[in-house]
Amino acid sequence: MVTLSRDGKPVIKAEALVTYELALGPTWNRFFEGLKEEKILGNRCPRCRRVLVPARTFCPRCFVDMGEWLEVAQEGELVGWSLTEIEYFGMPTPPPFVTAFVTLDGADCKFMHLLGGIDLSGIDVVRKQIWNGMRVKIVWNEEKNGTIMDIKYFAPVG
Amino acid sequence: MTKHFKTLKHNIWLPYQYAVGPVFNRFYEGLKEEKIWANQCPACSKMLVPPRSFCPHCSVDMGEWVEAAQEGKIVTWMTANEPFFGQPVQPPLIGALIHLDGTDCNFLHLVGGLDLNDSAALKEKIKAGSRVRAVWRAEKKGEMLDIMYFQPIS
Amino acid sequence: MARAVAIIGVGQTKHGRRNEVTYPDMVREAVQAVFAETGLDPKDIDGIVCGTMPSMMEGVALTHFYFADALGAVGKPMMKTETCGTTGMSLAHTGYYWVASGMADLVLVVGSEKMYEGDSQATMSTVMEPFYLRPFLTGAPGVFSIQAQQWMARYKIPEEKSREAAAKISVDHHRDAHDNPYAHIKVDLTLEDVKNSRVINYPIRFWDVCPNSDGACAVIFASEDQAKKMSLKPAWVKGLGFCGDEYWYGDSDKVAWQCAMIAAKQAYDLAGISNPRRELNVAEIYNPFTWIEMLHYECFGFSEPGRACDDVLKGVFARGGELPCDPSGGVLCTNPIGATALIRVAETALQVTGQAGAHQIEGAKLGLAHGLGGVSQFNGLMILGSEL
Amino acid sequence: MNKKAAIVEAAQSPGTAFSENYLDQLYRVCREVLDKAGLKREEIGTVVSAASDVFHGGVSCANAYYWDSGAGFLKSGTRQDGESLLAFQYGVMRILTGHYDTVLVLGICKGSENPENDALTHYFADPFYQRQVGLNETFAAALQMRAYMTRHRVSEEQCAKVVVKNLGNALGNPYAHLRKKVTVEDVLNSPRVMDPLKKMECAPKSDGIVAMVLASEEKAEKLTDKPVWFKGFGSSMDTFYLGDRDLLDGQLKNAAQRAYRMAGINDPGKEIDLAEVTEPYAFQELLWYEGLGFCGPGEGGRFLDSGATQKDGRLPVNPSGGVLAMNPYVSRGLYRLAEVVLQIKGQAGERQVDKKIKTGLAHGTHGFAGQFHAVAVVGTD
Repeated sequence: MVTLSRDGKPVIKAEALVTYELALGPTWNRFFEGLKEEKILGNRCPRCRRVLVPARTFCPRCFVDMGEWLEVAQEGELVGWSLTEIEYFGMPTPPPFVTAFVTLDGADCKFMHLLGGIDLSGIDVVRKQIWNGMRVKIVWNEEKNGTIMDIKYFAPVG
Repeated sequence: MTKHFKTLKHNIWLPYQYAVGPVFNRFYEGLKEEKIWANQCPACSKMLVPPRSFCPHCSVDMGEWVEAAQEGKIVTWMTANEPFFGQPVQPPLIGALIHLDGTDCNFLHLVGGLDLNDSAALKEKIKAGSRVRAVWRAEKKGEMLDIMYFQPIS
Repeated sequence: MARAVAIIGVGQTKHGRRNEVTYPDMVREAVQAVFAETGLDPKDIDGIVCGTMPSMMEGVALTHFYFADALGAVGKPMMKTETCGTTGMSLAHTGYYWVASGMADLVLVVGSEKMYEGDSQATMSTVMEPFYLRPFLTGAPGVFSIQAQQWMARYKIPEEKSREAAAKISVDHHRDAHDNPYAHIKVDLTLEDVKNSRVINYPIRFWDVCPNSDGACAVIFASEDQAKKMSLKPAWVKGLGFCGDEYWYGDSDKVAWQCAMIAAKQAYDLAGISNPRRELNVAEIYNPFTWIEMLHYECFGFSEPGRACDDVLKGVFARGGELPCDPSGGVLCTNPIGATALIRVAETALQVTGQAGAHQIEGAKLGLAHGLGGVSQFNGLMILGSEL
Repeated sequence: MNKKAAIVEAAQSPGTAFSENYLDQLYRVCREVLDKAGLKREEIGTVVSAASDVFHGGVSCANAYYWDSGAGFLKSGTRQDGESLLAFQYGVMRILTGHYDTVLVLGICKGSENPENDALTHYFADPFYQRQVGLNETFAAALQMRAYMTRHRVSEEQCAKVVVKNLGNALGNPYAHLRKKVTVEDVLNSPRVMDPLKKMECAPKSDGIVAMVLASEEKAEKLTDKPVWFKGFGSSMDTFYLGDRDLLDGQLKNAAQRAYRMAGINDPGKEIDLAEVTEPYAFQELLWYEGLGFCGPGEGGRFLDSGATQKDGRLPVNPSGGVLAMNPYVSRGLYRLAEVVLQIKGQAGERQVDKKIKTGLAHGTHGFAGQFHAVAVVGTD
């Protein structure tokens, strides 16, 4: 049915909803099982020796199967962050929230999650509490479902 | 179907607002008044329905608007017997390409107004060349289904 | 190298909020514009390439079916290229290769987007897979704000200085857009306006961000024979490059950004460019965010690493500067995504053929066009020149 | 400029739902084809893939997501959306310019992760007219089949025989999704989902990742002693609205003529030794025989009856089982080509036809009732 847009032009409004179902495969499976036990699992490329987290099936650069699995530290350095305050349609995480980009100790790539345990009421408030280079550590949710949200967020250390 | 391996289900859920433009808008306004508008290509003279802003064959702007006949004949048809994503009405339903009198293309719509479970009657009435006529919904919304379906006429 | 290829004409729609026309009608506007410009018509064309953002953005899947009539593609060979934000550049590459390979002589390339029909932020979150990244990365501003912070941290760029430089870019581009008849956002801003505008994703503020636009762009690529036969001003393709990074945003260095540097090197090598800042006369950088434009100045060899802010503040990249960048106003003022990078190509073609009108960079002979896409993952370039 | 381009090797994954993560499976297929060709990832010049965002597990900008798995790290590359045979065309284009000596071509689709194909093809329809009437691909195909039966008197039995032939052929194809012996009665008695189409006449929804290494003449001769040469390519697009078209006289003729002209083929019925065509609906194989010039207009049914397209016939069509046996929606066109390549190389295993194949044809189609067609011709010289 035709309605009018904000600028007064005829439009048809519709919503599309389709469901997809993705195979986890053994690597994601093992990584998420690790989260249930409060472990962050990475693995090492036998060729370039980099430790990647989350764990991978293959190294994107060397294009060989990854080798040894290991648990990486639950602490690291904040290298980037972003405060989101504006909500948009179908957003998976309700704002406000801070996205944290963290190099976990012992890993050769950066890991992404939320940053919590701080006052989120506005950018000026947030900026006083966090800065790149600060130490952060993982805080776990009590209830685990074997998903990325088993990690509650990163919180500032100390 | 349940799978024998672990999966993650997720939804893609998105909103749209499709700009209708003047041509479809006028066509929809016509439907509200029980009119089926067509328009004519000034180059190849083809009468197209629904009307277009330009001719798909000649790439030129369309010309004169004309009200198309509400009667025509079935060119080809299919019967959907089971529910499907995006179904316009509950199946069973008959979808058809209908050649409206005086136009130069086929119009995609539904055929109805007869017992869809009576296969003998269907075989008798629904054929290539069967004459059909538009049947209108009482309450118009300015959309394709303002025409409920095309009904066979004897 | 391959057969010589030229751009012999470009057409754009007016970009902005285009709720008054259907999507195919808007696409046709660009197609008609390029035919009017070149005097060609659909029957002259050997092949058509089109592309947009993902179907999720359009609300119509595989839009080339839907646009076939509007493109004049009935009975013609077609290709459909899509690579996310780089779509427009990848479209140009497809058009180039189709002609350069000898498989076609005249190829029509069309990129389009109607962003007011979908929800761009919600669509962008579908670019992230649902296992890991989707809950955290909020569309493009989130991704780019993190990249900008890393850049400032790496080179110890004082925040105030980068803020000042980014604001100058915004003010300059928004002013330049007044001279571009097709641009979407044309406003007069002061540095203070930019610096005091609402924070979107720190440090990125409202006036550091590109708009959503509706619009389409069409370009015709021609073989050397065809280009010389017509009395048009050809912009010759001198070089092109494309490079992609890992999908996983945390895996690669986004500051000394290899995929941007390699893509540029591919293009420079083909074009025989050794000192881009001196040899290029104009560049259309894909700049959806002010900071990202500066990062590219460094990756493309326009500025020393960590020195882009200084160069911006000195006016090196402004109109009248040493290497004017985005005299059209760039992505910052006009962003119909599927067309955006193709508009960079079209604008560069106009510049090197002296047809850019009020925003012409005088004497421009060699120009660079750029596209950026993926989860800050792809860089594509095309170098155009006035001489074969 | 390179004068010629060849397919060096091909690899594929099976059509049944695989339990591995899609990215990992893609990596395995790429690894396999690179190992077969004896190439390291670093040695590949560029990557041209085919995938479609809606048929891609709900992760849009598909090429961004699978870039690493597709061997793309720090490489030049691009993506074709829709018909995967276009990725082959584009790979060849990149080689002919001389910019690259090797190209990795990928066709990617994991159907088991997607909703029903027709939930997605419904979104091909415009929101103003055809979508409101409920159009999807099967709906359109059913209209086309009825027109075919009406105008050319093609019988339901003839259409069913395509299923019998193709699923029978699939018994010899370890990659096929559906592999079973069926009779004409089985097909005719299967539910009439969208009459006149029976359920067994509609292709399934399959997984399928296919990879190929293309190379320039000089490079190909180093990498393999059985290069399969590119000979011709053509495609053609039809009008959008179903009612504007003659559903039985579409654009396949145009696409095929373009490919034949490039390949120097004058009499396709005689010069093509084997074809793999995209027949998501059984009757379409018959209609495509006509469009490809294997027989005259309206003769598709009789051509099948003649036995010419059986595995041991004069012009075997779909000895792999075709799309009816395996339908990874996006990559199905490139699968057709991979199967032709295996046949030409004599590496098709149990499904290998019992004659020498010099020239083979692969066909792909997308859109309602074949709105778009692409045809590739490859061969031994």
